[in-house]
Amino acid sequence: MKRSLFNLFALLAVLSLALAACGGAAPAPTAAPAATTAATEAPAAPTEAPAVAVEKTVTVGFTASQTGSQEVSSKRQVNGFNLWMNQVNEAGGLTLSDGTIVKFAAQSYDDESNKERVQELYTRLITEDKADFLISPYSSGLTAAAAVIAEQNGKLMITTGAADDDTYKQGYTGVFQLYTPGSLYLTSTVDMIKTLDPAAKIAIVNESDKFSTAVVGGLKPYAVAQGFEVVLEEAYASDTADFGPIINKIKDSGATVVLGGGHYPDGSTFARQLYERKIGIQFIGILVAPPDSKFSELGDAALGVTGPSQWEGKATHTEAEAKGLGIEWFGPSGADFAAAFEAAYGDKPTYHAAGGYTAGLLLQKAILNADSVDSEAVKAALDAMNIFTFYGGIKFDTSAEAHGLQIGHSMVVIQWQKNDAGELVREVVWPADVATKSPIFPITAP
Amino acid sequence: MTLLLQVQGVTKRFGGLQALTQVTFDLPAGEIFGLIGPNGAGKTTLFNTINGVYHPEEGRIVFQGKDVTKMKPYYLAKMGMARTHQIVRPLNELTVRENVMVGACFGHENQHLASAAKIADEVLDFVKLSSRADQLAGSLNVAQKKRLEMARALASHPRLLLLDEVLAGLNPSEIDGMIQMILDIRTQGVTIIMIEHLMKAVMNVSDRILVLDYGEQIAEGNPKEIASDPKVIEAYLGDPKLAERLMEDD
Amino acid sequence: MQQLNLLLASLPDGILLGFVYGVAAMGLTLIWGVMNVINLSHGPIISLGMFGAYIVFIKMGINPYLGLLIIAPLGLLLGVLIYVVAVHRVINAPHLSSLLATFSVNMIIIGLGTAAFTTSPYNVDFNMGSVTLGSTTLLGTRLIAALAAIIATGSLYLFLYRTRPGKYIRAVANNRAAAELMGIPSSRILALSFGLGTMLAAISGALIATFFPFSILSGGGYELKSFVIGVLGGLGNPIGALVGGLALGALEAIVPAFMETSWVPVIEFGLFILALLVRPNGLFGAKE
Amino acid sequence: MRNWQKYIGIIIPLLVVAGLMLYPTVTGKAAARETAFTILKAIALASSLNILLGYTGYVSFGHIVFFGFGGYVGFYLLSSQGASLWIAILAGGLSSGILAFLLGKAILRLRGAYFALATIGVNEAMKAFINNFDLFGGPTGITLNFKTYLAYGGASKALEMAFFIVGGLACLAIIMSYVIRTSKFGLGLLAIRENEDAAEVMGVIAPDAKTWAYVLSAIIPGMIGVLFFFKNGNVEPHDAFPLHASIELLVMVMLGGQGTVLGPILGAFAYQGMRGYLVTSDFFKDIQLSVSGALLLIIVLFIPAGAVGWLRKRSELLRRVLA
Repeated sequence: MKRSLFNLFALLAVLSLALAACGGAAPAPTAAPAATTAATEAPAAPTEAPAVAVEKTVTVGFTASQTGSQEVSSKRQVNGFNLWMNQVNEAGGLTLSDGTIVKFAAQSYDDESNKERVQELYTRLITEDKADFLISPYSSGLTAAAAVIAEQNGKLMITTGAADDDTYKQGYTGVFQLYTPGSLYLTSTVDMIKTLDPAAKIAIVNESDKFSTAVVGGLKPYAVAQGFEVVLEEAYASDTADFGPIINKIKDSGATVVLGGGHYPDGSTFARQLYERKIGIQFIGILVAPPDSKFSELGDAALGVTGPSQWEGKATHTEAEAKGLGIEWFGPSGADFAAAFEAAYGDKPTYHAAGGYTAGLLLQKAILNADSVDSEAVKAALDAMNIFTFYGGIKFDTSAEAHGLQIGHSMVVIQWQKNDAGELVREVVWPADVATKSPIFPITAP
Repeated sequence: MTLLLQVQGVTKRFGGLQALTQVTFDLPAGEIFGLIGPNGAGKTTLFNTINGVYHPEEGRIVFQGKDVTKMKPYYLAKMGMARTHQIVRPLNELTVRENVMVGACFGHENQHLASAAKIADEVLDFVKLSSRADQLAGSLNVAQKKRLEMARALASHPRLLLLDEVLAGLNPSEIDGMIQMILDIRTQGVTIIMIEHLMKAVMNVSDRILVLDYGEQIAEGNPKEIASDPKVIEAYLGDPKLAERLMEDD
Repeated sequence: MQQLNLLLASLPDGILLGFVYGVAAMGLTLIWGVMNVINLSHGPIISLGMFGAYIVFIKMGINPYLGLLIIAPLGLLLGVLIYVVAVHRVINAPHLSSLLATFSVNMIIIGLGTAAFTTSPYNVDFNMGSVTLGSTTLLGTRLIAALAAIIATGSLYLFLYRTRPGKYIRAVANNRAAAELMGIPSSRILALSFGLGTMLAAISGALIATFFPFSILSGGGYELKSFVIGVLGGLGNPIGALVGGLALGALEAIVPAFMETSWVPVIEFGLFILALLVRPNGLFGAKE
Repeated sequence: MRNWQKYIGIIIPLLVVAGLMLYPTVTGKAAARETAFTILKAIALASSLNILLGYTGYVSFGHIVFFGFGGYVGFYLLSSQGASLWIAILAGGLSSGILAFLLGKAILRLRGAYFALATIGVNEAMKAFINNFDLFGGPTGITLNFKTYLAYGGASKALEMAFFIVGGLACLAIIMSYVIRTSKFGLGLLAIRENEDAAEVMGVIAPDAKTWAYVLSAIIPGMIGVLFFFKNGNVEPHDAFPLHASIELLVMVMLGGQGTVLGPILGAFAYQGMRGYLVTSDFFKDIQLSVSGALLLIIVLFIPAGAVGWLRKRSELLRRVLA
């Protein structure tokens, strides 16, 4: 009898331990590289500061995908953001009109590219880490999950690396998109085709997922409105490896232009097989994959393939461009950004990195415009925002139906071409005023 | 006397193998009916056909006046047919009592859990397994598992009990105990068909006996008739082991 | 008429691919047939075969087809290792145990593979030219892969039917207890069979890598296809696996001619369930 | 004495859930609430799976199909048809139950590994189908308009409510699990698990019992699906039918001990705790999947009965106490 009671106590003890373990198993914050230390070690406050300089540290929270499918792009985005933050803090922070000095600290966690985790961690960022502003995770899916939490808690969130339109059409008021929305991804490509061959026959072949479907949803009506004939519309499953049957269909449809794709793996496979099958396509425009440097691994198959890019180092936007448009210019030049990035990370910045950096830059500008770190004031400043940076224009839709949707930014089109040394390089071919090379067209003789 | 079970011209094939050919017999209520034959004669197949595990290609099986030829085993169990298996099938991870309760709950009488537990305890007492009631069935030895099979079948309070070699592998005192148990069961009004290799036991216990050889029914009658049937003797001479046992028994 | 054209163009290609699917499925089905274990580490092993091709070709500069001679024995060894460490103890346990044991091997390989290669795609840029016949273009890499698949199948067949260890394997598959009574060392034979199964997976991975990009996660898709093929061809039947592979390859070519390509998996898995229900031993398998 | 022993098998699990629900409320930490939500969801799903896996002995590798399908149906009604959350949750449970009933009639005829394979096929077929099914948004999925939360007192109130509902559903799953475990129906399921042929001979109508077990194990996952998508605000096909989540559920049930009421709860707890630790630990972060795999392998090889099963084997009292 005694023994059995003892057993029972032992069991209860084990259970309560388990309970305690659960409480303790909460994730430890992953250190934001150098950021916080830089903030505290930064030398004295700026000289022009008034006598009563109040220093205020603003916490910016976000999750990064250190593991899982979004790992590579997410890392670039976070590096971009951290570069911005270090620069601002090293320069002594921002000074508001009342003399307050604003510095930034980042708080971030690994979201494992997992939605459930994203929601858990954003809640933690808001309620426990008391983040003042939020940056989105990388990818539309994760951002959609994070946006719900931000909105539910009334926090401002600047999204980057999240192109899908849908998130901004759900009645949110505090979520602001930096990327050109998905539905406009390929419209500039259509404009370009119009100058090359107004009689082109277009085949739209896309991955059957949220982002690519949104792109196609915008592409098809636009192409038709521009007077093109869409001869094939075909969606394929995300893990498709064999595009043979699809390519046969394209050939059969008599298309001269192929637009579509989805993400890197399927997009690069599609491009490679289009090349191998030699079906005489004159123009190929593919999402996501071509702007990635890895795309050159395809060798000759990459030659002539185009893709839309949020930003290209080679065709970075300039102050002169802003002046021409009559829009306020803000931030460093593209060359300065690229140099700083390369110095910090030993790598040329991609558009993911530029997006991360610009997210910070946008926050900086909004705080300055609002002359306050109060959420409501910053939100009003974002609503009124209309600036030009090296990344391009930034302006938000403020209608109730699509609040926060990016409407000021346009994409460039890149094409893989060979330089004089015969190496594959990414050239900007559209819009014409920023183009570094004229497009190769047709890529194969009709 | 009413007929509890009628087996009419039952034929069962497995691919090219003729396992049962035109087996026919009637079983009045209250009898102990012996089923013998050399190894592979189709005895267990006949059991499986009677209780619905197999369905015959030809023939009919009538139980309590109802054609049950195409019926599934669980419906037959609910109508009052219970059986044991030659190779025991204990529900290893359940206790002995729970094993027996399954028979009471789902068999002929559809008892509730509480009454099933009561029946289980009675039956376990009867088969002398009471002291093991809370053990897991997997921990029993073979003889105990055989008694457990029996207990599960009895707990359903069946009309007809099919016993498949319940004596095999038991020692002489265990055999005596089991035979006594079978006779006791009959006094409770349960009709029994038993497959058995031990001739002495079958001859002593059975009212009538049916002999199968290669799926064919070669003889049917009371023990005395069977013992002197030339076809039976011939069949058994084909199996030296059984012939030996016959000698030993007489 | 248009559909017919599409079919004529796509079918040969699908069938060539089917040979490689068949080899992958053969690995799965061999292990199933011999020891009743569904190997859930099949997919990652296919991925390892892909990276094997990548390493021998890109890093060591060896022709990927010659590289098979290195990859195959490594696949065999890996399989024997997996068997000894993870499978042997649960070989007689309920199915759940062996499923979870091989699944944990799956997690281990994917975890290490992700740490080593990340999850981004790799390419073995190996071009063998192409042959154009009428409306269809046959890629050299696929032709050779199909040939390699036929050789692998033939060798397996010869091994199983003409050599002593092969006969032992069939004996163990048929009735392990009886085989043990006859003095066949069943543990060693089981380990060998598992090794052969993973070897076939690795070979198929290496062949696929010559024409499709891959990551450490790519094997998962081919594992699912192997299940489908195994069920179509009859689990435990190597020749059935090859026939099932061809059927699946053909199906993937036929379906897009009639509907949107995104319907392919719906048809594939629908057929899979149907096949399981109608003929659990396979549409082409022997009736038990 | 005997009386409380009889009920302790349900009291301990309910205490665990109550503790989980109180913890964030007492500490007032919203992030702890998120962690607790994940664990409660895992408890509800694992306990439901246990009805099929632990009691009936059928290994389902695709149980998440009920979470996804029920969730999709309910979420569709909620977002596109203006149904209330309650109606949507009920509809989610109901539609999963119906799906299980129809599926069960077909695939529960298969035994062992064939059944496991079929469940994988069902999950993949369903995912591919939903991806092509325009009513449910096809590949784009469904996103909930933020205004919907207003009906529940605004977003943060809605989230809080979702937390209490998931706790309620976890309790419901545990009570269901316990009632089945101690009922006549449950005895029949256990008999099927141990030896289906013997059970049939003893009069257990196995095809019906299995189908109902399948249906009962599908209802709560369907309801959880609706709730989870409601909380997330959106759903896409690949979020709704992740095959690996099915296998994680199996691992949880196995870890804690299949066929017991408490096992899946401890398993869900331990698994989520372990994952939470590994993915955030600097040392294990990069190879966390491998470490999880190695731990799982050790458990499968050496403690196949799971923690509760292992404890039950140690003592008579524990066997009576730990249902």
